[in-house]
Amino acid sequence: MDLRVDNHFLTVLVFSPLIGVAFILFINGRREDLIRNVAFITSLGNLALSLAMLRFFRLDTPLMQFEVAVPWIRQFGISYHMGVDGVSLLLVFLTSLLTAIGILSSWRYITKRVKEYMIMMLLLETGMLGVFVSLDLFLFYLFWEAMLVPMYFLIGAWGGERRIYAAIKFFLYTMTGSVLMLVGIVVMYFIHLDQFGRASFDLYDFHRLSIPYRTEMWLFAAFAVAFAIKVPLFPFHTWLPDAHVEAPTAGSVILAGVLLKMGTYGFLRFAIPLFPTAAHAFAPLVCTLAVVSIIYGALVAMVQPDVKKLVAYSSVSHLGFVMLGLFAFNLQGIEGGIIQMINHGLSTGALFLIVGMLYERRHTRLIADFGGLAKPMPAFFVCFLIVTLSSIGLPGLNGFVGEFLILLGSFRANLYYTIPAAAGVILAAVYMLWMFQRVMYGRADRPENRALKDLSVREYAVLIPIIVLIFWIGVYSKPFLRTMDFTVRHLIIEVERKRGGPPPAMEAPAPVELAPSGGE
Amino acid sequence: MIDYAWLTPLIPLAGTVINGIFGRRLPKFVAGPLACLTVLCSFALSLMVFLELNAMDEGRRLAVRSVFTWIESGTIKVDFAVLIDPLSAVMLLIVTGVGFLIHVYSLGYMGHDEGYTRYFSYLNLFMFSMLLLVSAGSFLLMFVGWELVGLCSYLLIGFWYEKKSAADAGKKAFVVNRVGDFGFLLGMLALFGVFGTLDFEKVFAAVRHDSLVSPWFADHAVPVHEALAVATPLLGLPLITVICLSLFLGATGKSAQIPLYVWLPDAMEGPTPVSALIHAATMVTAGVYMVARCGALFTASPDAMLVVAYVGALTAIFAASIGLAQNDIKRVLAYSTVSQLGYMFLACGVGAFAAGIFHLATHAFFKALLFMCAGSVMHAMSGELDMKKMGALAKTMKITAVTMWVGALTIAGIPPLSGFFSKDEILWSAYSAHLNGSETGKILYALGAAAAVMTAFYMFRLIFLTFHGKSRAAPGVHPHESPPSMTVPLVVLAALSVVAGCVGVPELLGRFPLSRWFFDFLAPVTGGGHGSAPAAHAGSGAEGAVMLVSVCAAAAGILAAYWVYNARPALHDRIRERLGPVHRLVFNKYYVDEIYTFLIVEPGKWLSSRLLWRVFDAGVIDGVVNGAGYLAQGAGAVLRRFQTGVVLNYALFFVLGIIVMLYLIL
Amino acid sequence: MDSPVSPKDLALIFPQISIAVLAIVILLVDFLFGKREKGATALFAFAAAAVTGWFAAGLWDLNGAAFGGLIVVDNFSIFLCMVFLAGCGLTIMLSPRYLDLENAHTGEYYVLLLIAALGMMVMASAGNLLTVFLGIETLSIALYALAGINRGRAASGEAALKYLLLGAFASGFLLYGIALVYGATGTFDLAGVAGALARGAGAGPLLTVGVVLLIVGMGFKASVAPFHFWAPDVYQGAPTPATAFMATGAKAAAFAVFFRVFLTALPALRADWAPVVWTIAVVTMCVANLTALWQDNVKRMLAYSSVAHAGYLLIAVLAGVEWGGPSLLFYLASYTLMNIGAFGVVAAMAGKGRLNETLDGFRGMGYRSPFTAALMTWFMLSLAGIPPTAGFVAKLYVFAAGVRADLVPLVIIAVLNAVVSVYYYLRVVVTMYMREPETEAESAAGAGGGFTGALALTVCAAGVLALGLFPGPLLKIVQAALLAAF
Amino acid sequence: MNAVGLNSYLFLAFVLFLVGVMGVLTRRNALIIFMSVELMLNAVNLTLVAFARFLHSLDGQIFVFFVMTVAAAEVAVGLAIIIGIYRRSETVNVDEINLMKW
Amino acid sequence: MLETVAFYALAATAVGAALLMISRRNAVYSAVFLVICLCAVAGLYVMLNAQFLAAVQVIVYAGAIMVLFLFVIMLLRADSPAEGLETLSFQRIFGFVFTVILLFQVGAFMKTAAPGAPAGGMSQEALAASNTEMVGELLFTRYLYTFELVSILLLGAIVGAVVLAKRKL
Repeated sequence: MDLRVDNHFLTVLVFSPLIGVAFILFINGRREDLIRNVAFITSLGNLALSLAMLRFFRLDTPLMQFEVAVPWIRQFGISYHMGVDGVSLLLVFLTSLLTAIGILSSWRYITKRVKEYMIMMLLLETGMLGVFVSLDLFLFYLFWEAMLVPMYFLIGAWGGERRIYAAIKFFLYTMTGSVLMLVGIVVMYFIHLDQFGRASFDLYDFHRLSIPYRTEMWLFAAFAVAFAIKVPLFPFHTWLPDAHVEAPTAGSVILAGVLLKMGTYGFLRFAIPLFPTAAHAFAPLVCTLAVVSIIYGALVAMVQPDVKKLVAYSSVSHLGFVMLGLFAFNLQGIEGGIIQMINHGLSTGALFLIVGMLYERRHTRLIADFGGLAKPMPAFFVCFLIVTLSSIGLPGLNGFVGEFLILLGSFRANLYYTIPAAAGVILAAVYMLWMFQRVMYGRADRPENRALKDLSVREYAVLIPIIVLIFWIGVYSKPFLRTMDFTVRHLIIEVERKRGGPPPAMEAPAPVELAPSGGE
Repeated sequence: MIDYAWLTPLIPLAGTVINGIFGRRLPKFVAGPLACLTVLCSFALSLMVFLELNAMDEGRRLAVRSVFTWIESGTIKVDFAVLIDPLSAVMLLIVTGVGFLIHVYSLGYMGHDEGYTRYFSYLNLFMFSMLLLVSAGSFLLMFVGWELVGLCSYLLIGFWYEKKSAADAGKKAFVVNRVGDFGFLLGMLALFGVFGTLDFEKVFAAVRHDSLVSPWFADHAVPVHEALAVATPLLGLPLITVICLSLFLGATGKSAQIPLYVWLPDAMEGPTPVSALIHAATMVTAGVYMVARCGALFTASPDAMLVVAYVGALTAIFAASIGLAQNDIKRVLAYSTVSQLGYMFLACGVGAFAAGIFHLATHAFFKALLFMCAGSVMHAMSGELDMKKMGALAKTMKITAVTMWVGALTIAGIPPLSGFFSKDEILWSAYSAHLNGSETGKILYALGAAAAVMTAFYMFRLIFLTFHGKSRAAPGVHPHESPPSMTVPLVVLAALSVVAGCVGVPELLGRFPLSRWFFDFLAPVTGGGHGSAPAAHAGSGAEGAVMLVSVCAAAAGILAAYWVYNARPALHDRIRERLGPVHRLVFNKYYVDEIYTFLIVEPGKWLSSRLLWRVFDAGVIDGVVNGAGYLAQGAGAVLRRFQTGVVLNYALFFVLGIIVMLYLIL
Repeated sequence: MDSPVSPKDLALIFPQISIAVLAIVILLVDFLFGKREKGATALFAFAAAAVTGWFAAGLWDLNGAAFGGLIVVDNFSIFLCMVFLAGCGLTIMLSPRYLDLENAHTGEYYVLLLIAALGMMVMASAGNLLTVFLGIETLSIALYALAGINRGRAASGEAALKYLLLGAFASGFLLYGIALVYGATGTFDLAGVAGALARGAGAGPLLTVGVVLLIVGMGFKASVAPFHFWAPDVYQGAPTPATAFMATGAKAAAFAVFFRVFLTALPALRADWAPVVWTIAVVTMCVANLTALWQDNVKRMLAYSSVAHAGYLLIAVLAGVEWGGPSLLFYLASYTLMNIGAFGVVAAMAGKGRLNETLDGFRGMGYRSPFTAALMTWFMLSLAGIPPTAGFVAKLYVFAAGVRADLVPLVIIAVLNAVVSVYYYLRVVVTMYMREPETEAESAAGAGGGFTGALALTVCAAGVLALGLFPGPLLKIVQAALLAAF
Repeated sequence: MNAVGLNSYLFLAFVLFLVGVMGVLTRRNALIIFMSVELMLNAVNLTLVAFARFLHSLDGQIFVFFVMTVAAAEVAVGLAIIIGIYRRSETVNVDEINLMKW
Repeated sequence: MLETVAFYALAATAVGAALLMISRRNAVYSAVFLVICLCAVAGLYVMLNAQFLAAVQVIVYAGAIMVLFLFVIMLLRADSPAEGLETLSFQRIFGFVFTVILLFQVGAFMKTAAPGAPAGGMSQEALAASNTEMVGELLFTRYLYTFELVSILLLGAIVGAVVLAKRKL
């Protein structure tokens, strides 16, 4: 590929947390507040960079922006190639936002080993950002795997009772999937080497490959398993409840808010465009699993006694929607999927924050230990309610926009998946409201519940940005959808072209024009 | 003013935001009146919109005003747009009008509640949602309002959240509504699939003009009627029927029809003004409004219409029969609401959309009135709901008693109160309808008439038990009349209940200015003024007979109630004993809740908890995952035993290795 | 007859001469230093390794055979010499503190290390089965002694005995294999063997048996299953720095020989030996990784890990010259850095009279000695093959080579094994960061390693990072090395 | 040329080798095991010499010379180790030397 | 004829001594039988025109090395028959079985295999005539490198043996 070095904006964006790490390394571990401040300021700086990226992102092109491409390991044709397009833009922003929020939320929650904790948070941020902007498969894989380590530490060192079990399960499970993907990447590398006589791990180059059908199926399977585990798609989901329950609040927030999106992002960025034929061939299976995830996750979430576990299973359900949208292979489905990724990051992230706030106050997460919190904590009640409703997919809040577009897209692709998926909407209301009711409503029988403090200023600061976004996306989603419009269109066209199928049915069904004489 | 119609919903929203954010810091005398004021503004605005619309030419009474684009993705573009036409103008008026009165009433009723501001912010939010629902310019935006009213319902039913029954009822309402919304959502998806748009006027225009559309299943453009006639897989029904039934499922959820009515009686856990506003006058009628709004679609599917009509008629009689045996004053009214909503659907089902809306309007007045009277009674009785513990309240609560009498007479259908006209319009439409042969209409009519008898009976049972006879109040309860903020709305509503009928008087009873105004005004939307059409061919004799039967039915019901509950108070115990199992069945609401619990809720819980979670998820799936780990560990445990520490054993394995290798290679 | 030695021959073996002579010099110089001053000997030994490395580097691109083909000095062997010497130097840096604590600090230790390094260098550049044999034996004898040098501990003697008995046993098989190959082809010369086979001479069951026995003999040194049983016991019993050298240098040398013998002398028989090696690779990976899951002794766990890595390395051997060769070299270089680092941390754990090799000693170390713990974590991640470490690039390269050679099933088995291995590597990390010490002794388990030790660990860690992020230069070197050599 | 063919020598050497192997596998005295290893080496030497004879090459004999030397060196180190072990644990039975296992 | 007789005699001696070596309970006897075996093999070396090696075998191997063995056996008092059979029975059974399997797996080839083409280029007679001389010459010309290498190897062995066996460091 021709190597263009547009600018190193993304380099700065991705690696800026490391600056904070460097500072923190030289701070005495006992000066905890200083460490917290440095970490938070670093993450805010990163957030500012993300906002700048949003500001300067051009909406009129499907191409990568802020692209940087520098040869890195020439022997393998590996380049340091990053870029942002409509698919990854919002995810990058979400990552920056949730990390900053996560750090803020850990202010009082984490009292042990603050230094190590903050270092891990910032390392994690770099890893996650890297995943979303990498355009070289080697680079991508590097971030993809490296990011596991800080997450592993966050769960394992600052988690709950069974944290070690959860951490290792998380690590091993996700790694099992990704090593198979690595083999897939290597196979593609050699296919490219044979077809073009040139070594490359570059995504652009891989797009040009012509892969034999059988190989393509295998490759897709290798990628898909890696991503499906991360998503997690039923039946690869069992690491998730464990990891979520044991992780510290910020860990859960980021796990749910960002890490799971890597799976769906991977499908969208790699698995589908690189192997369109296979993706279509596998679509029935993937969609079935997605629908099963939706229903199954909801049903199992319903009966969880532990709030965090409930939210974890609800993630399975929500991510099922995302997958359904992506595998509709049409504009609404995919855009809905992306928006739903963001939505899930916001609402589930906020739910975990809320559970964390409860845990900080009561040191329990069992639903049965709560009840009647609405009275002592009215502001908390409002926030919790909004977030719950967003998770349920109430129109006017963000969740609905995503779910509706997904259902719309999926309906056009295959309505048999849509009907049970839409039924999942009912179940979402059941389990979330039931939980909400048991936690917030009723009489505060326990004296410790009666004496709970309402939100502190810091907790407001944590929740309000998310709530603002929840409303914003819910009420006026157009600006968000517009960021991805060109990219997704382009992606669909490319996929269809590579499949050699009919020209993309982007414009069907045509909107009905009002008959000139009618109606008025 | 139509250009500013979109402000109608937003003004109460502002009230919500102010009360919601600053609520705890605002003094009570600001928060409540502020909420009322916002609704009053909306009412004024609605009135101006209505007048402006009324002033337009009959054919041009349609305006769509888009504010901003909400969602845009490919071909789907949904604007935040309001649609102003006669139907929505009427609805706006009803909602804001009744809403305002109930807000005022609440000032008194909720005066001492500690959740005062929270209450008003919810109530304002409800006004916003309901106004959004009725003024929305597209299915999707309507769906937004649709869901939001459900939310408000959830919040307000569970307003006294410390009561478990209240919280449960709220959740039940929301979930059952969601089941309906599922249908609405599917219908909407299918509509988009066919029409490529969700804007009301575009969809209906396409249906009306039979335009070319390219539905998702066809690869070329086809006329609408062909597209809608396509048989759906699995069901085999024409697409339009499936769409209409899906939408209707949504309506049954919101408007508490069979099979999804179960949430409404429980919803009485909420404050009484809420019951009046949401669960009687406005929200529950959203389903009727939706069916009427989609009249163009429904008329295209006779099968769906038939279903609507039957569901309506059956609900009417079914709910009325339950109402006969309830002792909880609000529950009686709740079942009455379900029953009356059934009438409205019956009207829609027979094509008399305008009649349905007419009944909707009168019902809004008299049912709100009845609820608020009940609230006044409760207020007086320190929250007592059981009619068995009331009696003789007419002495102490004059205004309440009188207004409630008016309401009861109205709902019973005594001319010339409004209820008589609206109910009669429906019954006559049913009687004269030609659905699938004329017998169907007669059956529907019979069901409706029977329900009318029951209505009169249970209403007057309520009146006699509450206001007359001997006082059975618990000691220490001192009934007293309510404050003016509560009684004034009662009087206003009573007046409206009395006079509202005059805009929809059957031609049989004469013509005078505005006598058919309601039907004429709605005709452009509901299609050709169905309400009056049958008169032309069925003959006035039959219409007169129907009318007479109605009046007789009402009178019979009232007299029976008087006989049993006032004249011979001992009689009803004997009747109850005589009826035995039947009474128990009715008293227990046909055990429908129990059946649902037994068939759906419990198996669902069991399935999720025992089977899916503990057995399948933890056992099978995670078992496989952890099993892989254990397998590895187990294998390791076995393998490490080979490492005995004795060097000779190592040599043995060494030689064994060589033997195997030689075996492999030779 | 001409002079048997030409100047060129001498030039080519100059590093060997250098290290041998310096070893003797150190043996003599050692007498000058008292029992507590052996650090000075260490310094000399380090200098010897460094100087030799410098000489070896000078031979880059000379690519010639010496002594009638007994010795082949090409970039392949020079690269490996550098790896051995680096390993040797790092081991020397790790040693003084450990040996002082264990009361086993003698000058002979360093001499033996240097002689072992010489043996490795001979192995790497052996062009003849005789030199192969002598190289292996030079290495082995030095290692037998090194394993048993900590006479204060019974385990050390036991390690030496086990190593010796099995080593001699394996030598017998190796020799028998060499004899059969000689019988079939009439020569010990690797190129000669290849030539004879190319002419179609000698192929037959005897030769096949000979090849199997060669695999056995060299597999023993490389510690592949089922000839690996010695490794855990010996690694555990030997003084930790010596173990580090055994696990890295000796293994690297064994693979150098393996690679050279099988790909220079016996490529013609690939169809015969490839399935066997394939099977061995699978068995090695699985057995080692699964057994390692249970190890509570970190050193022993690392021993199993090194066996597992031998399994991965066999993929490189199977993959052939073009891709397998460079990946092998790269892997060996990375592996040397990370494994010496890991063993170095274990060595650094030792306290007076306590080795603290078990996991219990690592409890809470992440907060007690954060620097060492961080390094250990880093090495564990690298051994597990998590980016951005050298271990990741190395594994990727080897697996890529495997894919290139159509060994995809084998590669998949390998990557799954790598996942299993993550479990036990992370166990160390878990213990260091996520478990609190339970006894006094555990919380006192120190981690220092002394100045040189810490320096060595830092160098290893930096190397692991550098190779992980910027492997380019080294990749260039290893690819060039193979181009010139084969 | 020769009354006794190469194969006789080879087979004899092989048998001797196997006797050595059997010695290693069945004895527990470290010294005897060690002697058995010497026997194996000796068998290899015989093979080499036989091949050298029939290949008309001296390389085999040279190799044997080195094998002998190496064997001597191994014996030196090995006996030193065995002595060390014996000093500590008073045994030369290898099955009693199993501190490290699993 | 004579050669055949000699071969079988020496072969029988060698194998017999070897079997006795591995089966004696007393290590001293084993050592003695090993010496006999080594001498018999030395005889075979002579028959194979390797006189030099035969001499080395007798002098160095049977002489020096085995004496060292005997010395150590005496030193460690390892001559006492301390071995019990039962503790290692499974090891013995398998050891025996495996050896027999190996015999059958490979033995057959030993009887049929043929060496590669003669590579030395020297006649047997020439080799036989001055074996010692030629071996010596090769050692110091072609194999000079290995010869020197072995000296380092021996140095290592000496250093190792000293370090391991010295009573005090």
